[in-house]
Amino acid sequence: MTDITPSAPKGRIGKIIDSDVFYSYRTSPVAIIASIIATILVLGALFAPWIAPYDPFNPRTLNLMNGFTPPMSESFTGNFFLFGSDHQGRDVFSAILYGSRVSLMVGLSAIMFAMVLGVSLGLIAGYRGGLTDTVIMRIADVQLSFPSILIALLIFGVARGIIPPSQQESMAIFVLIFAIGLSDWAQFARTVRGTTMVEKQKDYVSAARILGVKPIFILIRHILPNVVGPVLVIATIGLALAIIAEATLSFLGVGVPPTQPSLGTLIRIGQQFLFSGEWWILFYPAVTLILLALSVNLLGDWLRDALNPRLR
Amino acid sequence: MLAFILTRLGQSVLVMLAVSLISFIMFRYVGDPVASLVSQEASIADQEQLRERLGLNDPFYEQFFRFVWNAIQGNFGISYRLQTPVAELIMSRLPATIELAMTSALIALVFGIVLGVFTALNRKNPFAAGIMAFSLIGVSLPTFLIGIGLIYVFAVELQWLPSFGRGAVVDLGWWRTGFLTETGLRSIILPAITLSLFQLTLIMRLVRAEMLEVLRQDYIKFARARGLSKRAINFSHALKNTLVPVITIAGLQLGSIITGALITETVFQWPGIGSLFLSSVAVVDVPVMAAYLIFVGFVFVIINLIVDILYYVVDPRLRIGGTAKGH
Amino acid sequence: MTETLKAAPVSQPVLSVKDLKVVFHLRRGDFTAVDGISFDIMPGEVLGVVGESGAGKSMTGTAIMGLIDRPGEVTATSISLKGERIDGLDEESMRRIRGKRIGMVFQDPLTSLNPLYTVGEQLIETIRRHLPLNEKQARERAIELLADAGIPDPAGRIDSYPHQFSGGMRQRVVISLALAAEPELVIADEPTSALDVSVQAQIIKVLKRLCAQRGVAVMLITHDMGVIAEAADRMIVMNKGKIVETGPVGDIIHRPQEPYTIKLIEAIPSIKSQNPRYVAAVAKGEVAIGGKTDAPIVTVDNLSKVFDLSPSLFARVLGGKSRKLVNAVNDVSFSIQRGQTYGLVGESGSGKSTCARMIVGLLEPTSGSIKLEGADIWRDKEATARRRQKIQMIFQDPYASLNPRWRVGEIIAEPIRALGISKNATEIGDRVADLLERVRLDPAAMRKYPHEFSGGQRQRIAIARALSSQPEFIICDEPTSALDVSVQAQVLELMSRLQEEFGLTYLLISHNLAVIRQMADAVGVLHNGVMVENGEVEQIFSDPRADYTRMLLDAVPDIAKVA
Amino acid sequence: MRISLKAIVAGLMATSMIAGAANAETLRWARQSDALTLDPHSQNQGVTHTFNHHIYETLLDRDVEGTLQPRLATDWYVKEGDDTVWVFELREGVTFHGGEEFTADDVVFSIERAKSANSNMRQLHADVESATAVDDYTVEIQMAGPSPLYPNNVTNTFIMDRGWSEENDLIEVQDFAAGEENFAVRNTNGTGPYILTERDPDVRSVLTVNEDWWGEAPQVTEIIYTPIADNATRIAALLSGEVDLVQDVPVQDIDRLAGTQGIKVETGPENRTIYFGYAMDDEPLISSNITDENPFANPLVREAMDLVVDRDAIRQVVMRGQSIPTCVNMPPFVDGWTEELSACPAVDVERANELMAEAGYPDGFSVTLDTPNDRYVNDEAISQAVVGMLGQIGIDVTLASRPVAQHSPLILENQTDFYLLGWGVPTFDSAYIFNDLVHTKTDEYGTYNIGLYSNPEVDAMIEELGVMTDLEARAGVVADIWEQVQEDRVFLTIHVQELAYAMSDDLTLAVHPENQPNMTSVVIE
Repeated sequence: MTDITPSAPKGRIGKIIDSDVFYSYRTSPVAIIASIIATILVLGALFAPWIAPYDPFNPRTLNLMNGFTPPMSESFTGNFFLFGSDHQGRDVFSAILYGSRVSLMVGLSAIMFAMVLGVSLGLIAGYRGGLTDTVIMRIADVQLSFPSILIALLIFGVARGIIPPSQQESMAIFVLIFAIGLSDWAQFARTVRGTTMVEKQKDYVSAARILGVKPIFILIRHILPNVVGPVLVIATIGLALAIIAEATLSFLGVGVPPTQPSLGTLIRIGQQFLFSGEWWILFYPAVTLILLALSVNLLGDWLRDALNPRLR
Repeated sequence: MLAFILTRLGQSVLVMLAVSLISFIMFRYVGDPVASLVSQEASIADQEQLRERLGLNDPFYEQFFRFVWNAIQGNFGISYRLQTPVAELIMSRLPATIELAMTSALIALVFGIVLGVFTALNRKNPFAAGIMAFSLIGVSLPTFLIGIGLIYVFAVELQWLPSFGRGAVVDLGWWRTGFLTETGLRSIILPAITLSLFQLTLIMRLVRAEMLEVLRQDYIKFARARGLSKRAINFSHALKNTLVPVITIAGLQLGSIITGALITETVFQWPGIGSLFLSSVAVVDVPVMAAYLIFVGFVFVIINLIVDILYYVVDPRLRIGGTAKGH
Repeated sequence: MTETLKAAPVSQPVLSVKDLKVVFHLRRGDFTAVDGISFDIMPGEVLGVVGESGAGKSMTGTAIMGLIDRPGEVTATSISLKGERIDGLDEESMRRIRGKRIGMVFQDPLTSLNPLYTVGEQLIETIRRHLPLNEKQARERAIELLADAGIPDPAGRIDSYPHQFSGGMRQRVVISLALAAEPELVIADEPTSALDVSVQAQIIKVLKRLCAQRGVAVMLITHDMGVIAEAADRMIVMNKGKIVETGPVGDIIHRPQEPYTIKLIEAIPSIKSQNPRYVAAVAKGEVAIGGKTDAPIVTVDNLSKVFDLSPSLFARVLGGKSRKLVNAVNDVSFSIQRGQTYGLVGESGSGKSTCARMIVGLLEPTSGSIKLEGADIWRDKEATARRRQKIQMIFQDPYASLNPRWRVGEIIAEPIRALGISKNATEIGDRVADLLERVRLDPAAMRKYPHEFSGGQRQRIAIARALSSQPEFIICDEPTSALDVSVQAQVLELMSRLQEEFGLTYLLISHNLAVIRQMADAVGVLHNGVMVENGEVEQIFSDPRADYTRMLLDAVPDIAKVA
Repeated sequence: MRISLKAIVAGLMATSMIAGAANAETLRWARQSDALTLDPHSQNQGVTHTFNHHIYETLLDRDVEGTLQPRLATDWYVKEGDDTVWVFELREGVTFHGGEEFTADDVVFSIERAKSANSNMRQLHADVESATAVDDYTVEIQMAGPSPLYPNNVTNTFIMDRGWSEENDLIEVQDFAAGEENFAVRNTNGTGPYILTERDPDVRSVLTVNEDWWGEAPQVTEIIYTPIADNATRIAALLSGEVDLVQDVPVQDIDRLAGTQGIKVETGPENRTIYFGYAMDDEPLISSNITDENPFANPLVREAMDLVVDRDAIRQVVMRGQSIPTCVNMPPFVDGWTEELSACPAVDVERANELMAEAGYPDGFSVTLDTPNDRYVNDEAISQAVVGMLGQIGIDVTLASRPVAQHSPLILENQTDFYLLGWGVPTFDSAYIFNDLVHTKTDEYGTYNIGLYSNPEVDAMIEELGVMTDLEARAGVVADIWEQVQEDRVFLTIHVQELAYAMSDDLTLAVHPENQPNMTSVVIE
């Protein structure tokens, strides 16, 4: 079809506002609502120390006798807890803010780790081809067929064995990131490999090879920028999955220390009180987790369609 | 075809060996099985003696080769926890897992494909958009929460369905099935839904994306230009082509249904190998854990083989070599 | 043949289009692809519709078939088929017309057929959809159709899958499908563009023959004036959604009236026109153009490339499969004189691109040597370094040869930076600006991205990049085959001028014989990896020695062949 | 897969049999985990013993108050004139499920088997030199020295039939290294009130009443035992009426269950204390910011910790009232327990802070607390609460929470500074506590003396206890040891945990202090 000469406004911001991606955002109510929710949750997590009425991670400020205070009511010591308090007398609202922080930190770091690993391996596999490709992609296949929770569980177990016990708690969060990240790289590798195999056949790569540009620079400077789109989509959806994986691992009893709970840990704790009537301990963290994962997923979904030129 | 399968089998053996090596290395670090084998009163000398007898003090490679050698003969040792041969234990739990996985896979495939096709064909339909958004809930909720939620609603509050186990089972020789009794069928509903939700969402989205891609192909346009009916175009032309790439991903996903039932089985006390594995992890029952991982590797190999064969069946380009290439 | 049909006493046109408009409602406003065109096709007539990309010619065909999808909208005063209105019909009624009364042939036979069904299944499905035949009768008819389309052993091949046919055979299947239900009109949208020259000619013949036999009218849409000249009775020239000129083919090609048509026809090179430089040389009396006065800049000796497409060792041992080796280039030798253009001609699969990739250092030869100024570029380290600077390449697809994520300035500067010619940012900037000017682009272009340019402009950017390392030798691999003829003419003109300006040597690879004749001083003809003929351009074009070259020259649809 | 019609019919019949047997006397019993094995001497583990008590029997057992009761032995006493020999007189007319008669020879065989190398019960019979059958119904057990409390050790040692065992090659206990399954793991032949009719480990076991049992016929005639690991699922199963009796009821669900129509909850203390231990040697801690000394070695610090831990708050909030706060590391069932020892100091944060300053840690210090999270009632939550309380005196505690399978090896290797542990006392005697927890760590003693407390005087007294026969004098020594232990604050004891059984309200079953309820005692209304 003909290229339509765009009468696009100039200027960087103007270009962004005029871009197709932004247009598809403006016209998608789902994307707008999802991004608003995600932004609120991320900001809440980011500014938790300033927003949260209490510091749930500081055991000194807790009073056990405040435990199980229902939402919107006064506790034993006369404190007011918006979403009630949990079994340790922690303010559930503050715990959610701080917990989202942990969850997001773990999720983002894990997905970054998976991304770096998966993208690098995918680039190498796609570019080198041959045996390198077979080996890497075979590992990725095996990896994909192993449930990620199982892999994370095993890594967690191994880490428990390797790291000296006295450092295990401080290392726990890194182990978690590593474990979730390592169980997630294959998706990136597969996609990036596919795109790389297409891109490396393109003549702009040949043009660089003619000049004797080293493969590593071709990968980084030429091919990498062209795989960003699909990688971004996987990363977004992967983020939601990583947050949920963290919650599931918490349910299985491996994860961050209960004194510094993530959303998943809060849910694990809360689900013990499902039948005993203290519904708020489970309900609010669960709703927060769902909202977070759902909004991130919806954004990823929208991004996938927006970045696909053929769907526009 | 045969050569291809043999090649794949060769690769699979390597995969299995790698899996067993990795799992073996891992188990050295997950904990001390002796601690859970002995009683509260056991003296340190007694513990050391047990460790020696179990061969836990042998060099690593010796333990590994012993393990592989025994595994080849189908002997995975004795479960530390339940004291029964692991192979027997796994075989007795396998039917439960396979029945659950197959039911879930069926739900995921049927609903995934139907909804995927529906949403692809009605891209701008608000109802389809609703399905798309709603389906995301399936991947936005941790499995354990879905399971507990379903139990709370359908077992505790409504008391419609059982909350745990697989009901009455019928013994068919070496296979114990829950499909032949009413309680068995009722018991499988909640866990199967819980387990299938995630895969359902994935398959549905995959089918939708692939279908949209296929619908843009020239042969679809040409089929329209030939005046074929909408049904023929959508289902016999577009859907069949959609399914080719879906097979791989769906195959791998179904593999992970069988192996990923860990959480679901635990929540519903489903007596499959997933819950067996998790109870074994808790007490470092190494023989069971190792056998489970080998099993997972085995499932992977089988699923891959099936996927490859399906590819051959579905796609004539692989089945029949081209007589002419290019123009 | 066409004469007799034209004389047939049918006054009613098969298709009558009045004031057809196709508008796409896009978010930046409406885009009119077809802007109120009207035309008729008479029974048995072959109407050629020609135009450059974006002229709206394909859109016209698609609109008649009712296959325009959202956000496109078709409006017309009327479209009638044998006097019956077919515009504004509902989808179901339209479906009964498609395939039944109007058949359609698309450009790419590779993608037009569903890969998962045999050609028989697809034929029978179409036949039974439109004709009251049972499975067996439909199959017989399908075999007949395939036989008519010139497929050997149709009864045996009917159960084959599309991938088992070659491109030309596949297009015959597509034509059979279009004719399966005895339509009154066939719309052929670029039916030969994806095919090799020799196959192209056969397909045009088949299409013409089948339509003539059945008295079917044809709307032949193409960008290739040669094809129109060969096949059509009457033609329409379209530009920007409008009809520019219409009339009998011979009239328009020989006596175009409109300025657009005049320019278009001027731009089309013909294999019948002699090489301008040769003509100039003859005029000056220097007939010995390209005489081996200099030492050649590049010498290729006994070059061979074997691709190993064997199954894995494992499969060979276990499955008893044999090795599969493909001789892509087989013992090819030629040399290129400094300052000249060497043309390499051949159909797809002839090995011409493989040769180019070996010369430029992308692919290692299996045997033979490539010498740059006497030094072997694959064995001599120092020659390799020299090659990087002295040999550059221009690629076929201007969309794929520029990294979409890089700014034009960075793209052109890449060779300068990679080869370490300059490290000074201002100096590089100046050079890039200078290069852009030389390829007739605004230096401000360096801050833009490739997607902001048209195909011709991109090819200029690619040329600027090739020039930026100040090479002496440039390999042009089908540099204009993705471009419209008028743009092709401009690019070729630019290349000639730069050749003079910088004293460049070109290796021009093309399947287009007319382009080669116009540009090259010496020519090599490749067929299945073997050099069948090698010599000076006019000698080869005027007096081909090899049968293959002769066949090629005869097959080319060319405007000079018009009656 | 080919299934013959016959197989299906047979299968259907099997199910209908299971379904048909369900009647008013069937008890569907769920708890967290399954018996690990049915081999009576292979595992010394509570859940396993509880299950096996229904099939096999012991010479003696304990009632719900913890007092010894005759079972297969009708009388037991130290042999007159030789205080190293215990005499057990056996019940007559008892038969095994297989029909074999129960005699003294079976007891001798069983004790020898329990003492053998692969047995997990061997520690309890370490002092036995030999067992001899004097006649068919009298057994004499020769001890290495005077062992006044030996009968306490036989309450979980089940009696097997010698003939059946020899026939099935059961002389040895399950040997893991051999890689073969012992016949006794899944097959039983006891004298107990129930006969095993179906066994699917981890899934479901069915016991039917033994019509020939010597005792009073139990009301429950069939037991369907289903382990359900997940707490929520287990409670849901009771709420939805799929099971009748649930053991291991989470404390937070007691109120809800008790308030539910048709369900009632029985609670009672378990014979187990929950306590914190700390490193008491002079080596610096591994996880502290104080790297040159061990703050826990300072008695003032230990006193401060004792003062700041609010056991009542833990009882009220964490345990929902289901615990008995105590400050001595001994359940009230144990000999030597007194109310004075058990009494706790009032919480006094101010004083505790003064003590910390006095000890030289006005700003506190940091340390890691290792806690299991799947072993004791709300173990992790207790630790978490204590973390908050210690925070008030500046002790900055990092909580490391692990499954018991990882927690146990960790503390056994002394890789901990501060840990939570629960200690059950199956012999109901203080010596059991002293031997393992208080005596200096050696090959024989102090296996669980994780804090490496060492007091030679106490050690001497503990060793003396083992051979004392004068029970009164012995009680004096026990009291002396406890006094020293309390003074040195060897343990930071929290409470005795309470157990809860939830059941359909037409049932009555009292909580057993060893958490070993026997379904023979279930009363159905």
